[in-house]
Amino acid sequence: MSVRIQEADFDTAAEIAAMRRGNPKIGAIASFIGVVRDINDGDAVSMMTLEHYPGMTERSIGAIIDQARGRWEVLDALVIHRVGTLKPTDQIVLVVVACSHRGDAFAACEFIMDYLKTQAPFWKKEVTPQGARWVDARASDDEAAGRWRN
Amino acid sequence: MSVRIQEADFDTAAEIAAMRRGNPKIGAIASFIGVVRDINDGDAVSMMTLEHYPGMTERSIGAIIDQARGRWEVLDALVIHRVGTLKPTDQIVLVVVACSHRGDAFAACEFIMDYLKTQAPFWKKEVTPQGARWVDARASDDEAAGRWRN
Amino acid sequence: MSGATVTLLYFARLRESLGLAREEMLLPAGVQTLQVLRAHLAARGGAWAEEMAPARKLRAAVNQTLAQGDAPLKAGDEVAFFPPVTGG
Amino acid sequence: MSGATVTLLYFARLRESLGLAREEMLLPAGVQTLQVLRAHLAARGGAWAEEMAPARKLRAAVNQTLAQGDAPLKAGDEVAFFPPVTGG
Repeated sequence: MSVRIQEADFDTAAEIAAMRRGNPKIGAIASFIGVVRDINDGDAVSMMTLEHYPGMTERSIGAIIDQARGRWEVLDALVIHRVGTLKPTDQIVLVVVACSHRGDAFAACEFIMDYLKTQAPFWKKEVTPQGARWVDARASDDEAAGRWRN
Repeated sequence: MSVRIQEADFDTAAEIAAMRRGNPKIGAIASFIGVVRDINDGDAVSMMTLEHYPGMTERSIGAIIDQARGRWEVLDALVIHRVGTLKPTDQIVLVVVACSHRGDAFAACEFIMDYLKTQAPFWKKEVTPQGARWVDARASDDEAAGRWRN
Repeated sequence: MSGATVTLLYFARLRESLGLAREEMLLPAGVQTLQVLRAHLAARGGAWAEEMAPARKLRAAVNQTLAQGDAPLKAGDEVAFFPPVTGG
Repeated sequence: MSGATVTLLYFARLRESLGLAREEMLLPAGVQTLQVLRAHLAARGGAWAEEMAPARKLRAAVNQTLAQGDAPLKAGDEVAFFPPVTGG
């Protein structure tokens, strides 16, 4: 299990290869890559900066992964989240979950993303033709995370 | 949208990069990699061969992708499935789905995998210490595909 | 319709048991659906009777699309029989 | 408990509005929960009154764990206030 917060880009293939190396129990790997879009709430986005709360970020994502491990059979999990300045088409976040079976891998991967969106202390500020603005949290993200409470 | 059946291994990172290239609408990429496990139904597996029905394979996976596009907003989707001789830790299948939003990407990717497991004409024959045997279909796979009928 | 020729394909365990991957068949009079074709093949006896038995879990496709027993057959159809699939 | 010093952190829009990222504070007598601390900060007026207003959607963490208004505070705590998160 591993959580990394970094300014640098990440290499999905290398991360998946490292996770798989030497673990023949892995039968299913679900992954998710979040990418900066060139439009948000109807406005063109030329750039964004991602701020975070060092220490709490790692701790909260670690707690999210622990919750996922309590619900599904997870062999390994990795979250990489970038901070700093990003532009459209840049990668923001990578979640990789390795399991024996695909149902566990899909569920745990989506669960981690949904919780990360609502609980991990990151904030986006984006630059549009109207100037810089802090991105508002979305009700749809709270709903997505809420689905898992049952 | 693309479906490839091949003996050769695949490069997930290259496939994702090719899909993303020049499409700034993509905000979310969900992917799934299936891997040969070293154990199945309690027996050690040293090797397997994958047989398929050329023509129908491509057609049925194409139909699965079309169904996914009818249900979710899918910007692009790719399925690569290997055939021939594989050994534990080899990659078998790759599904990549690119969308604007993550909920669509996760759902479409899992839907495609669940249907592929029950509708695409592939058959596995595995070699164990007890000899070669055709793998039996699993009721759990039918149930997984059945979830989407609503 | 009589005088209709179809192509039959067998895959995986079925292909091995029957010792046959492919055959051309002139559909006998009265064999107008998948279900009746299956019964006709079972009547060949031996491995055919075993593999095509109604109790046996079998899938079939007509022209590369999964089909049910009542699917009609016509000249030129490609008909495939195979066990439940196990890919992915 | 009086004489308790805590560290306060402000992030994102809050940090910009308040013009402050971090401060050390001697908790005044009676300020024993997150909720009371928030009201105490709002009483500073200006941007503080605006950002800490009860109607404002705000999240808080005590020692790097999300916390509710009734969370107790003690000496040495790291208390953070920030807008709802928008990562991922």
